[in-house]
Amino acid sequence: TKLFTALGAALDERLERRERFVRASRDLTMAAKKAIFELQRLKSSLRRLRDTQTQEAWAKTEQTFDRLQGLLRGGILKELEATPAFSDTYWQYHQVFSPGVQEYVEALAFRHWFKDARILQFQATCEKLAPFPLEVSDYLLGLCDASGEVMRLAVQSSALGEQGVAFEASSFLDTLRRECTRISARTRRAWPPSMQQDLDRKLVTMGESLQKVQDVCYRLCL
Amino acid sequence: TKLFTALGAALDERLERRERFVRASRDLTMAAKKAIFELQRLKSSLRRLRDTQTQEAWAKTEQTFDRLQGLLRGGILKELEATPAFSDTYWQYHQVFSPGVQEYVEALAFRHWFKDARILQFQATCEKLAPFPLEVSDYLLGLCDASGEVMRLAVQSSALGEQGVAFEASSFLDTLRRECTRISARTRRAWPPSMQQDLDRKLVTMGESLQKVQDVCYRLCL
Amino acid sequence: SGFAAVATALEHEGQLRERLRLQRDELDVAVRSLETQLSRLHYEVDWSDAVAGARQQLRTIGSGFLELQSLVPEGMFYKYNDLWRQCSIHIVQSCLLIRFFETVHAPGPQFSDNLDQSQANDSVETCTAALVTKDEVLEMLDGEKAPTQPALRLDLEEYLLGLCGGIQELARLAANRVVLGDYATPRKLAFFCNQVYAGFRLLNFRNDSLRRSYDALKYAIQRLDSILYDLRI
Amino acid sequence: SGFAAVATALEHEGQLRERLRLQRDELDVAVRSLETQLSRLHYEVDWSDAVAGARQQLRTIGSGFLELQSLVPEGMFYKYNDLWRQCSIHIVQSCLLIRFFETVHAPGPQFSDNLDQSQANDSVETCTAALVTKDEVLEMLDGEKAPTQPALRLDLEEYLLGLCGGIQELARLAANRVVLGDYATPRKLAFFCNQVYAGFRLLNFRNDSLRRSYDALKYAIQRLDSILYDLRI
Amino acid sequence: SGFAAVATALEHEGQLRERLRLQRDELDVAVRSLETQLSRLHYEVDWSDAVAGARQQLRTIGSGFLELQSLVPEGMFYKYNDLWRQCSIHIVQSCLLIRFFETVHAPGPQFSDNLDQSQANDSVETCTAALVTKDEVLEMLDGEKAPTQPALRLDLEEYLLGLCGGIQELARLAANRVVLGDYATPRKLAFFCNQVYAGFRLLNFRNDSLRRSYDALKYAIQRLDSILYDLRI
Amino acid sequence: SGFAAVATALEHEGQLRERLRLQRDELDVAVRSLETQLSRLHYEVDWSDAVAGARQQLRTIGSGFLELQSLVPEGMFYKYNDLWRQCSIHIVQSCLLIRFFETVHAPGPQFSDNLDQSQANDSVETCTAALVTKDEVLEMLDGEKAPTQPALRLDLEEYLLGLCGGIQELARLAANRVVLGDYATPRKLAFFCNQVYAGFRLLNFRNDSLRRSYDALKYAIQRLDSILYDLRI
Repeated sequence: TKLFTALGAALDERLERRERFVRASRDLTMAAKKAIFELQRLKSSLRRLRDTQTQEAWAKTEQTFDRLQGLLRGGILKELEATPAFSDTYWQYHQVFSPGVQEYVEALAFRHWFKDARILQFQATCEKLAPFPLEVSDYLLGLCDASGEVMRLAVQSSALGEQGVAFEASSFLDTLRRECTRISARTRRAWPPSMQQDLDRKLVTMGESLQKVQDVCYRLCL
Repeated sequence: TKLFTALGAALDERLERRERFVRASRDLTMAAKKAIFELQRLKSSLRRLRDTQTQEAWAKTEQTFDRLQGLLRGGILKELEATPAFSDTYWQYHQVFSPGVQEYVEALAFRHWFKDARILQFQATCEKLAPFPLEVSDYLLGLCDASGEVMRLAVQSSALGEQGVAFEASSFLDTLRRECTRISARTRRAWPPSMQQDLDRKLVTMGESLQKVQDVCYRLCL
Repeated sequence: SGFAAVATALEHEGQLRERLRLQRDELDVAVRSLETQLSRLHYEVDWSDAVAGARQQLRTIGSGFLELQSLVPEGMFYKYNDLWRQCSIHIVQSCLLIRFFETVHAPGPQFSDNLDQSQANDSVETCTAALVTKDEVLEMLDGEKAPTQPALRLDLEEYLLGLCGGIQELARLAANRVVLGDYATPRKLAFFCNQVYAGFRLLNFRNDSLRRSYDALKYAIQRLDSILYDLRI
Repeated sequence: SGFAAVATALEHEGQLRERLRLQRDELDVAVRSLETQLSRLHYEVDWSDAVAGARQQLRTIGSGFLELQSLVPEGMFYKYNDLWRQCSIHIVQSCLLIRFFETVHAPGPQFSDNLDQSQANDSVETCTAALVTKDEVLEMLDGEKAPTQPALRLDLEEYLLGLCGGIQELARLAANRVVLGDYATPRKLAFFCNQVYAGFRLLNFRNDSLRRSYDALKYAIQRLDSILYDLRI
Repeated sequence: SGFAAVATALEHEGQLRERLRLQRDELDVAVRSLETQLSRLHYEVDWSDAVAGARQQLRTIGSGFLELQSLVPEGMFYKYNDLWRQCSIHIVQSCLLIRFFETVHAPGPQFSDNLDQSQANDSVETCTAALVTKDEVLEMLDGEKAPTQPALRLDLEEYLLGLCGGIQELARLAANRVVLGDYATPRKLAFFCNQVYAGFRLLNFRNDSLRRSYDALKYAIQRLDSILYDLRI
Repeated sequence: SGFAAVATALEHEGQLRERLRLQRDELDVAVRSLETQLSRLHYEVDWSDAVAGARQQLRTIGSGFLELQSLVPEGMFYKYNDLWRQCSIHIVQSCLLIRFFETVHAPGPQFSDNLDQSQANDSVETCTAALVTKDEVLEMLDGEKAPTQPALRLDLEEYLLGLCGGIQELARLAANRVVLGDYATPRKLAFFCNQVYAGFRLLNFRNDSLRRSYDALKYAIQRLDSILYDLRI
């Protein structure tokens, strides 16, 4: 019984920590979704930061993203730092807080494309998240998710008569898909099966997004 | 339009005839289920027709089965005889009225086992259904269904302390399963896939019924 | 054992089904080759060759089909019918195409290479093309003359499913005829298909494959309408 | 063109598959009849007749199997193997039963109809029955002598799946032998199956269907254990 | 005992499968990189560089594929074939693209940036591009000359599935070439794909995955037809 | 390209996972052979040999396990842990058995071949056997003495899942010990398992595999209780 009392205490501690990670991850997810929504609502014509009005709107999104980083630090990172073995705890609960980190990466990648029409690189993403250590898988899976947002923006913009976005989105998604497909030949060896299935599913979705954007481009060219 | 009016009339006639077959089949099914239930309620100790009381009860079931045959004649058979090409209509709507015929065969086979503990043969079944022409597939599929009823009776009887039934049922089901499994190597060539799947499914159920009865026998032997 | 009679019956049934399957596979090859022949309609402006060739092939198919059906014992048509059902449907579909192009006027003189003029005639345009009947399909297979007692048999549903398939094929064809520069045929196709569709609307369906085919027709008709609309602007 | 050659090749493949299927169906009938023969073990106290009869039938099956496999072109064994896979498994399963009952002692003298006495001997009981090997299965099919180069082929996986099926059949048999009043055989069956199961535990399965069959073995063994337990109580 | 031998055999099979899987993973990386190379066709007007680069990469893939297949023991091709099946299909698909663009005329002089003019030539347009044969795929992998006995092996089904995949890729490409302002290639693509599709219609599929791929072809062809139609309107 | 850094990282990860998998497969074989050794408990009255042999094998397993874990970089235990999770669970399960039989008294003197007498003692019977702790499992793997800093690591959940598996195994064993004529051990097993089960009831589970294993324990306990009941009558 003494043995099981000790075991019970250890299990309970795990349960509670797990719960805290779940909550921190969920908070980050919600905030990241809101940040993406905010970007989607910006008139895409504002994208190239041409005037003061644009700069104001853009500055506002910057604040949103600062808050996101604050949430990461005050949530998942703080919880990790409270444990004696940072790295160990990181991996023990990685699956639990992954969704939040991936959604954050998705928001960052979408914002980066919004501004520069380019892929947000791994190194740059790591720097943005620092001192939180970003795992390659969270980067890739978050990046893949951004493709859906890019597609949505492209379709909406072309419906509003702004044609350039669709072509930019098409070439962006094409490049992204090629890179991700290429890398997926390597992840197959490096990742556990469930994670690989996740990536494969996202690649299929990305292919469909690309197809939709290419159809838009084709219609625009007629 | 004249063409389509004629087509419409032909289609409607088919729809109505089909409806009549559905109804006739359903009536037969319900009546057959009731007949089976009546047999299940008979004390199984009455089975060997030992006394007058038994003979009375048995005579009552005979009436029930006469009514079943009447339903077949007045329903499906009558409808078939009302068409110019009996055999053609038979096959055209065979799938529609099959469920009723199979349930009738099931009731007959169960009754036969109840009385004699033997398999009701194809020829004998044909004679009982005459002048309605019985198809081999309806015979086999109906026969398979009877195994579930035999199992139920055996389990209930042994719970009531009557042991002989379980052993009889065990040897009956074993023989039946062997015969049906053997025949299923031939039906695979002779039947369309959907019908074969039906048989395969029923054979699995029959195997489970046999297993249950054998378990009862084993417990009784300890 | 006791099942001996049953086993013998099944053995015979199995052998028959086997023979029917083999014969059906041969028929299937011939039907596919007929469809390849008719696919020339999609990329040849003049269709007379393709249609005449298809007519020729129908004869072979007819005799193969006859051979198949004569294996079936009296009164057992519906027992084995599931085996060649798809073949029947594809045959009807092809007959619909052949009959359409045999009875619509050849594209020669009245071919409108003047888009504007054809547009003017548009609202009064009718189409003389005939919808193949079930008996005509049997005649086309059996030989030239109308046989008093056709040796071949076609189920009503097979015929109707074949019509649906044929209309779908005509809708696809309309777009490709435009690509070939043939603007007159698509109008006739649209008129014809709309007529047939109107006929289908008179029928009552139960919830089966026929109803699904009929539902799919609606999209084919919409596609034809949008082609007609494109031609007008 | 190029497609004609492809069509011919596909046609040949299709025909071969069809012939293999027909031959397989015949083999299947024979295998089921073998199993019917062996099911006599469930309800006849003396098993010598059933086993001898099964032996006899194995010869016919062997020659049918040989005919089937000789249709397969060199190097294409694994291309078509899935067609007769179930047959192979059932054959191995039956061979396991035959071999078991040929090598376990006949039920005659040492048959213990005295429950108490057999209980006393229990802890020292061993079982002399032999597990059929893959080569022995081929020998049983090919004929009496060990062929240097067997004309028949069996995949390792088929052999192992057949063993799993055989063990499950033996577990079912154990309960039914008790019903027949034969208390000695179930003990031997339990000992034998446990030994085979111990062998299986040494194997490293990366293969899905094998692993599933192996998992199912566990329940068969538990059932045998509980029968043994019941007999003791 | 007998199980030790079985355990060893299973162990060997497992190790071989593991080695094949590793080799396949490497091949997979190379095949995906080839596809990346060919995806340049979607956004570069001049395709000569992309196609030449792909040709180059094929050599590496060929030697990797050879290394993989030489691990397979005699007669076991079909036992392990499922491991690299997807690779084979993707290779055939890429070879179809390479061969198409090597044999269709270069986009230089006859490139029609004048839509109306190309329309005029439309009805007489043909396409000289060649469909890669199964032997040619092996040659492209093995090296320049036609090897009398190719060291590599490709299953017929893999070849046909690869063709289906290639045609679908060409359909996707057609829309994107229009976006690039290249109106001539889509016409050729449509002509070519329709021809290949006509070939496929001659085949008799009894095979499920092939039939599904063939059904998917129909949509690709419809998409190409509608692109052609759009270009005409 | 831009993904070069990512590709390199993944390449390293992949190689490591590959090495771990190979090492894990070797460990798996050793663990299975340990379980085979322990399965002797089911059919040998005297268990001392089986337990001593298992102890011996644990050493080999320990060093293989150490080799595996030392491949894992600092702090990445949980990143790769899924690979050997099943091994850990089976090891704990076997340690529970070994420890139980090392600490329960040998069946020699206090072995009750007198059913009635043992029945009398039944209600006051206790069991001295010890439940292996997580640290003890590590000691058993690492060597004799308690290491101040164990080189091996076991996750808490793996330990608990292993206990559940061990209890299940003990329940199976109880029935088989009865068959061997050993009536004393089943009583001790029942007492011991009930105690452990009481411990488990103190824990809070979330909805995971651990909860499912705990739920399954209930049936094992019921089975033990019914054996105890049988022994009493």
